[in-house]
Amino acid sequence: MKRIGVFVCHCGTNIAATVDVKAVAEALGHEPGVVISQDYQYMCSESGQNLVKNAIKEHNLTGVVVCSCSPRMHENTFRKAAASAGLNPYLVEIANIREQCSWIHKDIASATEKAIILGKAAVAKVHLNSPLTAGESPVVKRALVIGGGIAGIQTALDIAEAGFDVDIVEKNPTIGGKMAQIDKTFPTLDCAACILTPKMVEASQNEHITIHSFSEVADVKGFVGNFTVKIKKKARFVDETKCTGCGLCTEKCPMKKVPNEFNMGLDNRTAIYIPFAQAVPKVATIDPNYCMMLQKGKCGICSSVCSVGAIDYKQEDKIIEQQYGAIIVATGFNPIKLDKYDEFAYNQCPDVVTSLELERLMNAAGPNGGTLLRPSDKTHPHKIVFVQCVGSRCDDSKGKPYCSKICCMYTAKHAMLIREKYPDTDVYVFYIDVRTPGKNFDEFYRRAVEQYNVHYIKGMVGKVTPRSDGKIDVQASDLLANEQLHIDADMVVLAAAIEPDKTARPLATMLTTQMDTNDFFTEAHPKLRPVESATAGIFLSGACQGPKDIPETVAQASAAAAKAIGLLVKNSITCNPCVAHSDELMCNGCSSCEKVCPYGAITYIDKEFRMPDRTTAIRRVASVNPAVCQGCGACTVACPSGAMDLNGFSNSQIMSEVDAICK
Amino acid sequence: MDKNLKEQVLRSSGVNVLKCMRCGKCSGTCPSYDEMEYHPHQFVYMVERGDIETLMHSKSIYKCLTCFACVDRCPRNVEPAKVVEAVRLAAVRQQGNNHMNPNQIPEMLDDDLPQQAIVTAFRKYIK
Amino acid sequence: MQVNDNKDFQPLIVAFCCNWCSYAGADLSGTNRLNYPTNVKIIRVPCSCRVNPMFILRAFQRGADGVILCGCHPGDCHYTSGNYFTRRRMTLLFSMLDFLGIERDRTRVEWVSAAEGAKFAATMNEFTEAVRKLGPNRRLEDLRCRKQ
Amino acid sequence: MQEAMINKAKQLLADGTVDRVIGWKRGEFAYDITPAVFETAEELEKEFVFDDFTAANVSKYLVKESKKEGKILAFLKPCDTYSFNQLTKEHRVVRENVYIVGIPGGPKLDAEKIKAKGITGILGVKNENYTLKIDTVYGEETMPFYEAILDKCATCKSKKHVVYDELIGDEGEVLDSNRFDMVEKLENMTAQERYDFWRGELSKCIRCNACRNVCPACTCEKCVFDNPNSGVENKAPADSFEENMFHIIRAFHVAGRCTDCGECSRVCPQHIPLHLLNRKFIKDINSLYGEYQAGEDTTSRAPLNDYKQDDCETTVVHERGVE
Repeated sequence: MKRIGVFVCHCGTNIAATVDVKAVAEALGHEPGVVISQDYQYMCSESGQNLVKNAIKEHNLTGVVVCSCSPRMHENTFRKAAASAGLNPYLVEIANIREQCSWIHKDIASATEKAIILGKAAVAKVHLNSPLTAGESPVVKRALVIGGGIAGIQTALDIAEAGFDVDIVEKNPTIGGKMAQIDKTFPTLDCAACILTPKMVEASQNEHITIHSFSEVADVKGFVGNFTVKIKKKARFVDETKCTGCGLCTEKCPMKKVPNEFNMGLDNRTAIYIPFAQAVPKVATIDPNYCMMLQKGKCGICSSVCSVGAIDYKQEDKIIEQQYGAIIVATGFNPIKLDKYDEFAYNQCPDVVTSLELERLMNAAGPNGGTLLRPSDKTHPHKIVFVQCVGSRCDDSKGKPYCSKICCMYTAKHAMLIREKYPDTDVYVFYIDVRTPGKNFDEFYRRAVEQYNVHYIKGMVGKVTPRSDGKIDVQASDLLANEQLHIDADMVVLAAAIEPDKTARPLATMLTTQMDTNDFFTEAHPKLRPVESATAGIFLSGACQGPKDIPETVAQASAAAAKAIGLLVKNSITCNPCVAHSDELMCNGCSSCEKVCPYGAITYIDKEFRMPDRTTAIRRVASVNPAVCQGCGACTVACPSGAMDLNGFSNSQIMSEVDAICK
Repeated sequence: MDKNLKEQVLRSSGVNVLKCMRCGKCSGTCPSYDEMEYHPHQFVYMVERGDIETLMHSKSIYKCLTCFACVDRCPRNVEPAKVVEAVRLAAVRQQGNNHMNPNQIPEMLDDDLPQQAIVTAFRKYIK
Repeated sequence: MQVNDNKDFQPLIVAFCCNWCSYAGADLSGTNRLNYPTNVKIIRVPCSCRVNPMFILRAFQRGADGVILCGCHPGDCHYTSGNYFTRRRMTLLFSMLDFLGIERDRTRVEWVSAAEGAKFAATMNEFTEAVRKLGPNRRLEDLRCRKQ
Repeated sequence: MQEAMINKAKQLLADGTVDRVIGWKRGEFAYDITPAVFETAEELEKEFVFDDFTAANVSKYLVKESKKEGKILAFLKPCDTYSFNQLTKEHRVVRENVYIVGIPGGPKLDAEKIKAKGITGILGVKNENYTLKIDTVYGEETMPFYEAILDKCATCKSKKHVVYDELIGDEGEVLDSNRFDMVEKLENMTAQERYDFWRGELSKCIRCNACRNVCPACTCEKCVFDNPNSGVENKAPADSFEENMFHIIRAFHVAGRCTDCGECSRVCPQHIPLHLLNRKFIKDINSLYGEYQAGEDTTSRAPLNDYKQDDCETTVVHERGVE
C-alpha cells in the first residue's frame, strides 16, 4: 500500500471561495493509503512547497496528490519539490480543482463534491504510479546533410563553422544543385555562379565537411542523436582520389552525343564528363549508358590518356556506413514534366522552352555561350512570350494545387535581362496574378514594367501553335482589354511549376518523417517550428519543405543548421519518461503498433522465450525506443493484447480514474 | 437579380464557379471568342454574381460551339462550357413564358397559313 | 420519443481531454469563468488516441451516463496523426454501440483547440443537456457496481 | 477428395517436402471432426478425414505449428486461406514453414440443423443430388441438402484461394454474397429493438471463450481479458454488462483483421450470431473507408491502422436516420 499525502490549495480565494477546501482535505484523508491530508493558502509558494517537502520526509510518503490549479501551471513545480525531498517526481499527481472546478462553478456544495471526486481520482491514479526515470541517450557529434544544393551547402557550412563534422550526400556528380544552373539572381541581378561557386569551394575545403558526391542514402536506422546511415557511393568508374579534373579524357572521349543534363539537354556532352567547369568535386564521371568501353568492351581511350591512372572500368557501387547525431534534409525541387500540357506545344516545338532551359540559353557557360538564340534555327528571337503558372495553382487533376512562388520573380528577371541585352526584342508576360512579396521584389517587378517596357498582360495563354513559317502563334485573352490576342512569337517560355525531388518520398519513408500530399516534407509546427520535422533529430532545409527562392532557402538552411547545432552541442539528450513500453511476454509481434507510430519508435526483435514445457521458442516482439517515443499512446490502443502500455498514463491508471469518478 | 435562376444554373451545370481563379485561359483558348459578346470567363464570373438574365438575352449563348476546349484546359476544372450550356438551358426553359394560347389561334388563321405551321407552333410553344 | 425531459436527473459525464489542445481549452474556459455543469469530470490523457474503447465501456459499466472525448482539431494533433486514428476508432465504436441499441447521444467526439475555451464550455453544456434528456444509462450499466 | 488429399500428403511426406501434415480426424461422432497433426503415412491412412462435416479452419493451429522444426503441409479451404494470409501479414505464422495445398470449399454441414429435424444417432451422410441421405442408428433419413448447411457457408464470400503452393481441383472466384443482409435488417430496426435483440442473444453467453479460442484473428499470446494489468480482466460473466463488454471489445480488437470466416458463430454452443458484430465492423469499414477484405493480401494497411485526412467525422453515426 502506498503512503499518500494530499495537499489542498486555497489559491487565496480562487479555489477557497467556491470549494470548501477543508472539507476536501477531510474527505480525501479517509481515502485508502492517504496518511496525511492538509490544506494551505498558497501551495505553490515557498512555504507551501516546504509543507509538501516536510510531509514527504516526515511521513515517508510514496505518493503525493496536490489539489490545486491546472497541471499545466504547476505540475513541474511540485515534481521538482518532491524530487528535492527525495521522492521520485513522477509519483506526484495534480487534481485540477481551480480551472476545472472552482472557476467554472458557483454552487459551493456541488463544486466541493466535484473537487472531492477529482481528488479521489488523483489518489486512485497515484496508487498505481511507479517511479520513472528520464533516460539519457548520447549524441553523436556529426551531422548528415542530404542534398548538396545551396540549401545543403549553407547548412553544412554553418554546422562546420560551429566545429562539428558534417557530411553532404549529393546524388549528382557535383554539388551546386539548381542554383549552379541559374544565370542571374533576383532582385539584384548578380551572377549566380559568382556567389555560389565560392561557397562550393569553401565546402570542399572545410576540414569539417566531407562531400559524398554521386551518392545516395540507402538506409537510415536509429533515432535522434544516434542515426546509423548507409550511404551508397555509386560507381563513377573514376578514382576520385586520383583524378585531378584536368579534363583531357573529356576532350578525347569519342562518344560525344550524350544529352547534357546540366544544360537541360540543349547540347551534348561526352560519355566521360565533368558537369561544368566549376564542379565540386572536380572529378570526371563515366556515364555507363553511353561509354563504349562499358557497353561493348571496346575503346579505353580515357584510360590511356589519363596520366594519373584514375580510370577504373571495374569500379562498383560501394556502401559506407556512418553514425550521425542529426540529419538535415535538403533534397530540393525540380520543374515538373510538361507532357500533359499539349496546349503549350512544349513537346512539339523546340522554341517552346521552360524557364530553366532559358537560364541555360542565356548563360555564358550555356550551349550558345550566352547569346540568346532560338534552339531550332539559332536565330535571334524578336518576340518572346512568357507564360506564368504552367501547372501551378491547378485543380489536383490538372497539376499542382500550390503556387510555385518563384516564377513571378524569375520571369520578371528574364524579361528584364532580355530587354536589357536585346532592346529590339519585344517581351510579353501573360500572368494571372503577379505575386511579389519580399524585400525589393515589387520594386523589381515594377522596374520590368516601367523601365524595361515589358508587356504584362493579365490572362492565361490558351493555346500555343507552331506555324510552318517558324513563328509560334500564341493565343490568349487580354482580360483587361476584353479581347483575344494572337501573338506571332519567336520563342515561348513556360514557367513550369516546381515539385519536390523524386527521391524525397522514399527518403521520408526511411526517415519516418511526414510529408504532405504534394510530397513536401511537413514541418513540426507550421509557425513555431518551421525547420524541424516532427521526427526528432531530422531538420528541413530549403525547397524540400515548400517552394522557396534563394534568400529564403539560405535563411532556412541556416535556421536548420542552428537547430542541428543546438542538438549536436549536447552530450546527451534527456528523454521523456512517459513513453510506451511493450510487455514482451504478451506481445504478439503483429506490427499493429508500428503502423500507427508517427515517430518510427517501434522495432521488432526475435527473442527467445522459455516455454512452460521447458522448451524454448523464438518470438517476434515489439521494442520501443524510449529516446524516439513521444508518448502519444496511439500504439496502446492498436495493441489487441494490451502488451503495449504507456508510462504515466497506463491502462490501469486511467481505468482507476474512471472507476473513481464513476463510483 | 433572380436568385433561383442562379441556383438553377449552378445545379443544372454541376459547376462550382467559386473554383475559378480568373486566369482567363478559357477565353484565351476559345475559338468563338470574337463572335461572342460575353466570353467564357465572363460567363463564369457573371454566374457567380448572379447576373444570369443578361447572359440569357445575349446571343453569346448560341455562339458557344461546345467544343470543350475551355473544359479541357481550365487549370481548376471549372468547366465553363457547362455553365454556358446551363444558361442556354435556362433560356430554353423560359420559353414556356411565351406559350401560345389556343384562343389566339382563330384570329391568326388565314388561308395562306399552312396547316403544318399550326401543328408545329403548338408543338413548339405549348409545352 | 422521450416523454419527460428528466429535469431533475443529474447525469454523470466523463470527459477525456487531450493534454495539448482540449485540456488547455478546458483550462481556458476556467480562466474565462465560463460555466458548465459540475456533472462533467475531466480525465487528462496525452492524446485522444490514448483513449481505449475499453475506458469508455468501463465508464458506462461503472455508471457514467455519457462519455465525451475531446482532442485537437484534425491536422493539429501534437503528435501529427493521433486524432486521425481516434476518429476512425471512435466512429466504428460509436457505430457498434448504436448497432447494439445504445442511445447515440451518450457518446460524442468533439475537437476543441487550446484557444476554444468558449467552445469547450458550450459543448459541455450542450452534451450534459442531451444526456440529461436521455435519462439514466440503464443499457450499459453494471448494476453490481451501483449497489455499494 | 479425401483419397486425393491423403495421396498428396503421403507423396509430400515421402519426398521430404514436408515433415508433418495438419488435417482433420474424427472424434466420437461422425459429425465431430477436429483438426489434427499427422506425421506418418500410416496415421494418414488410418485417421485422416475430409467430408461434408470438415468445416474447421486449421490456419490458427499454424501459429504454433509453423514455428516448430521442419515444414508442415496444410490443407486450406478458400476461406481458410484468407485467415492464413492475415496471420502471415501479422507475422503470426512462418510462411516458409508451411506448404499450402488449396482444396475446394464448402458448403459444409451443420449437424445441429440435422438434429433440429429430429434426426439423431447420425452415423454418416451422403449428398445425392442435393438431397441429404443420413445414415442413422435408426435407419436412413433424408432432408434437403441446403437446409443442413452451415450459416457461414450460406453466405460464402469467396471460392478463391488467396494463397497456396498448389491446388487440388479448380480455382474458384470471389462471390457476390448477401452476407450483410442480416446486419442491414438489424440496422433498420429501432434502437430499442436492436437492444432487445442483442440483450436476448448476448445474455445467453456463458463465457466459455470458444469464440475466442477458435478465432484465427484472436491469437494473442495473452488475451486482455486474462491480463491482470489491463483493468478488464475477468473470467466469467458475473452480470449483464460483462458479456457486452467482452463481445464489443473482442469485435473491436479483430475489426479490420477479421476475414469473416464465421468460425465464432459455428462453434458457439449457445448459438449467438457473433459474426454479426464482426460483419457490422466490416460493413462500416467498407462504406466509410473503402472496400477492404482482411487477408486478401499480406501487404495492405489495416483500416484501423490507417487514416485519411478527409475521413468522415464520428457524427456520421449520429446523423443516421432516427434511432
